[in-house]
Amino acid sequence: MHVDRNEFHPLEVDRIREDFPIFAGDSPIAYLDSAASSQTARCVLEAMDGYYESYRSNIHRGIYHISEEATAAYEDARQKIARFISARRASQVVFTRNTTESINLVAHSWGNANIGRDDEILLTVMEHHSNLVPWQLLAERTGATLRFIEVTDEGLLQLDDLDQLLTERTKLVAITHVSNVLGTINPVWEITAAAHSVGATVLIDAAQSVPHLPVDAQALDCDFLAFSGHKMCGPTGVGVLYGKRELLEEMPPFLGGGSMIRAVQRERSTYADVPARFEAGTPAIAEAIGLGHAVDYLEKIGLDAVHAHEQQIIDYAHQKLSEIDGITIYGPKPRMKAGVITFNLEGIHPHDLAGVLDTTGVAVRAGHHCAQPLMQHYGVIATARASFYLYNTMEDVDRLYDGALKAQNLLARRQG
Amino acid sequence: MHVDRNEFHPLEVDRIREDFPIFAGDSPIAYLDSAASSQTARCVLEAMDGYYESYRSNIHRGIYHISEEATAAYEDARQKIARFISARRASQVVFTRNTTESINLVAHSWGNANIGRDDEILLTVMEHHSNLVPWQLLAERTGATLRFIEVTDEGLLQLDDLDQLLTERTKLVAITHVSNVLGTINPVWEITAAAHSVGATVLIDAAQSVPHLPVDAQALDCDFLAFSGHKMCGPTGVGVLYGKRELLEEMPPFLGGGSMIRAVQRERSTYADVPARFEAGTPAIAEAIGLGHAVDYLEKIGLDAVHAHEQQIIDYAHQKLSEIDGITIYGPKPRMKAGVITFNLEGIHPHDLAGVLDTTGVAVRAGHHCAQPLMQHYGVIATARASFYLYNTMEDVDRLYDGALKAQNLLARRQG
Amino acid sequence: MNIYEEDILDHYENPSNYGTLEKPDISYEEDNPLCGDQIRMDLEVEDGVIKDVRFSGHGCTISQAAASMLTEEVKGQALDDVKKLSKDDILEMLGIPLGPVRLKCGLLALKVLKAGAYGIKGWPGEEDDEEE
Amino acid sequence: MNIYEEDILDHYENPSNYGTLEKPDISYEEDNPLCGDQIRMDLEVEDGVIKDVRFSGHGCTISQAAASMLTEEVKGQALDDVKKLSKDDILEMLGIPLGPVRLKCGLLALKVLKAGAYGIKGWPGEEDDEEE
Ligand SMILES: Cc1ncc(COP(=O)(O)O)c(C=O)c1O
Ligand SMILES: Cc1ncc(COP(=O)(O)O)c(C=O)c1O
Repeated sequence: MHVDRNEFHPLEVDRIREDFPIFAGDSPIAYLDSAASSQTARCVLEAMDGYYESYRSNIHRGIYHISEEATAAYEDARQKIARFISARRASQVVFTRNTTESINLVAHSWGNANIGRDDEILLTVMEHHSNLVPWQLLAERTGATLRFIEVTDEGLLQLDDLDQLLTERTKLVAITHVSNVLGTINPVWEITAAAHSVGATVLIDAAQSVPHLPVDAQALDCDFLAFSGHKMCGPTGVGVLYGKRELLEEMPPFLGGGSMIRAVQRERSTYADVPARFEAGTPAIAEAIGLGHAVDYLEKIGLDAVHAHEQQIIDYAHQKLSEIDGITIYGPKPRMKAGVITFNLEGIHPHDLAGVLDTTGVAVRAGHHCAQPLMQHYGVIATARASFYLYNTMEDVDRLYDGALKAQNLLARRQG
Repeated sequence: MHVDRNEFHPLEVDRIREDFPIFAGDSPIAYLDSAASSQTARCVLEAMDGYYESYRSNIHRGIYHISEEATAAYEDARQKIARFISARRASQVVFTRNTTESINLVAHSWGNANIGRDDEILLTVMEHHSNLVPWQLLAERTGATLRFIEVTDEGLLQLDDLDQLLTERTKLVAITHVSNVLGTINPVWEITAAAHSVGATVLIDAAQSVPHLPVDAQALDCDFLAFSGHKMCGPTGVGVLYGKRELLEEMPPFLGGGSMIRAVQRERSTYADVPARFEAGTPAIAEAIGLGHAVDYLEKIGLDAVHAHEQQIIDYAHQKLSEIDGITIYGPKPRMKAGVITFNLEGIHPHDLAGVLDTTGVAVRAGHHCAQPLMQHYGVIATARASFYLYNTMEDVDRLYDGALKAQNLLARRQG
Repeated sequence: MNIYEEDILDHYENPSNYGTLEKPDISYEEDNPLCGDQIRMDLEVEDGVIKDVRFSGHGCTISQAAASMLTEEVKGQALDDVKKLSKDDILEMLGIPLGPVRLKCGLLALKVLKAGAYGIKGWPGEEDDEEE
Repeated sequence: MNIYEEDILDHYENPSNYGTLEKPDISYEEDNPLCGDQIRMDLEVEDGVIKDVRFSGHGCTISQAAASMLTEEVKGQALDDVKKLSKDDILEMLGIPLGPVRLKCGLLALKVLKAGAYGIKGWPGEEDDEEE
């Protein structure tokens, strides 16, 4: 396909691909599963190897050189991430394992202290299980009630009745910024403002937004924001919880142990200031350092450019896949979403579709995408999902298209 | 120092040191802080880079090649670790971030379900904060009472009154296998047997034993066992909780989210079998794979040999450091402990001692070592600690000795 | 290593023993909630031997082909022999290696059959293969 | 880069203004629970100016030397100027770079002095340096 460079390539994708080891070699994979986990940039791996090879040590308490170096690198990563999401202070960034742990931390520490029997927690039907199950468990513990913003057939949030859903009983609104299934970019700023007007606290699941769009936590004015390193060119094993300072400072500890204390006696302890209070035990040191470098990398390229690139690809993918007979594409139009396309081919189980695509070197996800309530909404058990990132090309879309046709040839013979 | 190879070097330390990048170069660090965090073996780094460079993807649900490869490698690591600690089944190994999270998982999931107001939790005075604060928090939640096994002046557990401490109110005994401050190897088998005779559940904090001694979870008969990858030649960001099958299977979930569910509806969910039930969200995939390789590495060398090597070093360190005027060494005789030596020099703050040692390239820890109740027992606020591992040499001990003398020269002038 | 071998596709498109029995001696059904695959097995048993078998349900090629192949295999077998069938037997029938996700699809029919043979709750569970 | 410079050791061994004042206008004390370092500052203040100052306490060379140097610096200064002293001023006095752990030791005296100058609770806190 010949394309005008300026029109279709705001990113120099060829150069970017060189930063990701997996695309080296003659027949690179068409990796269309970045919404599950992205590739990791070479500079991130180098930063982690640098730690392991030359200043491997524990942090915080060490008085020798390499431990001071490790502590500085770990705290430096916190600063970078704070800047990346426009947090006011580095201490508002808590390192966790992943988005899931970040949300559970809030559900336990803030939730147990602030949610009671008569309170309501407002979610949406398009939440990932990680932003649903922790609230189910909190509701079980406290007797609170879960309520849901519905999803329209087009895959947008049904916000007409937001006013009825938000009452003075609403204590928490926990919503995803970008749906991992539909790609829908939700108007989280508006929802946050409305939630605040009834005094509710707002948590944004930013697992699919921080890697793909510019996200400014202060501008969004959300109270908590959660995301994962492994979806944003970083390593596995590290995630982030951002919180407003007043909230974090009032929150009781979640996990107890080393580093989160001020002073320990046999029967009771006093606790460290945030963020240390929420980072019990030896943290994921190499991983946090790696994530700091992932953030550097993304900042250098620019999240606006990343988003624009994904827009081009998703436009093209919609156009191309729509040509296929018997395809159902879920979710809104390209211009209203991020780089995700979820679909089904009539008469073909998504597992089989993914299996045939795999034989052609195309990696897509098939299943419920940890969003069973959304699947129930659409009346399906599973779908196939292709998701894109800064290193994907138009050719990847062509390979997806070709593989889908191959699957139809092979498997849809019963039809027709 | 000339030593008989067979007598003093059951390990081929020179060759082992080549497996750890940090010791390359002309003036390698005398790294005496492995009890805080060990160096990471090169083969572990290679295994992680291998994942990142050639099969980077999320696990469990992926139907394409590299995701299947990642899933297999992750589950393979679980098998290796199960074998390493002689667990009956791989499903008894839950991946966590570190020892601290493992213990907190038990305190929340098992603890909330099994501990009540009239119950007692028996700990020891030598516990690391990570095996103390989670129980303080549990006691706060439930009204249970903490009791303590005292420590003798020699640094051993005071077990004479164990019979009085263990009653039918004792629901949990949580003890460290090896003290991270004193090095004491506790008779956990005997304590476990006694605890079981009154029906108590037993958790062993194995953070300092699994890296250094052969540990057989079935033989110990403990109910839970917790340890960290970063202290055993592995990466940061991954730890392990081992549990008896019946216990794990009965335990309710701790963190909610993706991968730990069976089926999710809006209002409630059913949960996956163990170990998935306790691994919500995207796990530390690269790190678990790395830990599997760390276990391979340690098994190849043999934990018996590692322990014997540390015994030689610690013998020599005791002998050598005892020559220093004004030194106080805490803890039992070398033969009764693992490779840790904790001490103070009269009139010198441990921070300053560590600072001077650092100028000579010797890395030791100074502080309370996350064991304030033990510090209170000894009436000190901080100590210096040198801890040894398979890559340490007798020369490291000599450098420690020389550095300590230098600190005395420089700082103890007020004395004299 | 292509998992879409003709043999598997044939069984998928023209499954053997597809359907239900009118008066099964044993009937058991289960689904895989992750992908919605569903298998029901009906057995006619006489003197501990499987006289007739039918399967029904829906799902991906692997789960359906495995069910079809399995019914061919067990017809005429003693129920006790069915209890001994393992993961490896299924992989041999399918003739291809399966990744961890597809393995669950491939083993669903066996799981249902064994649960039926053992009388559902008496079955020690698939996980037991893991034991060392 | 040796942190055991003669200058620091001199202040450690022969600290300036060591002791307490009989009737201090301001007296404040704090410890670092991690290492047990402890500093008390006594100030005599007239018309907003520090007329006299003493420190007492114990700890490592860095915390004690920093306290000693700081008392030399602030004697005769306006209280409002003391409020403006920063981390960098301390590092300049000490003349050496400090790692994150020793930084806490080095800043303890300043923390105590500022808390005293602000009237303890009015102090915005040391962390505020971090603000962007
Ligand atoms: C005995 C003991 N328990 C628990 C821990 C906590 O380990 P981690 O920081 O890896 O959670 C440590 C490590 O310092 C330890 O030595
Ligand atoms: C919207 C959303 N929320 C939460 C998560 C959970 O992220 P993690 O598995 O890293 O905890 C994901 C990732 O799949 C996601 O897409």
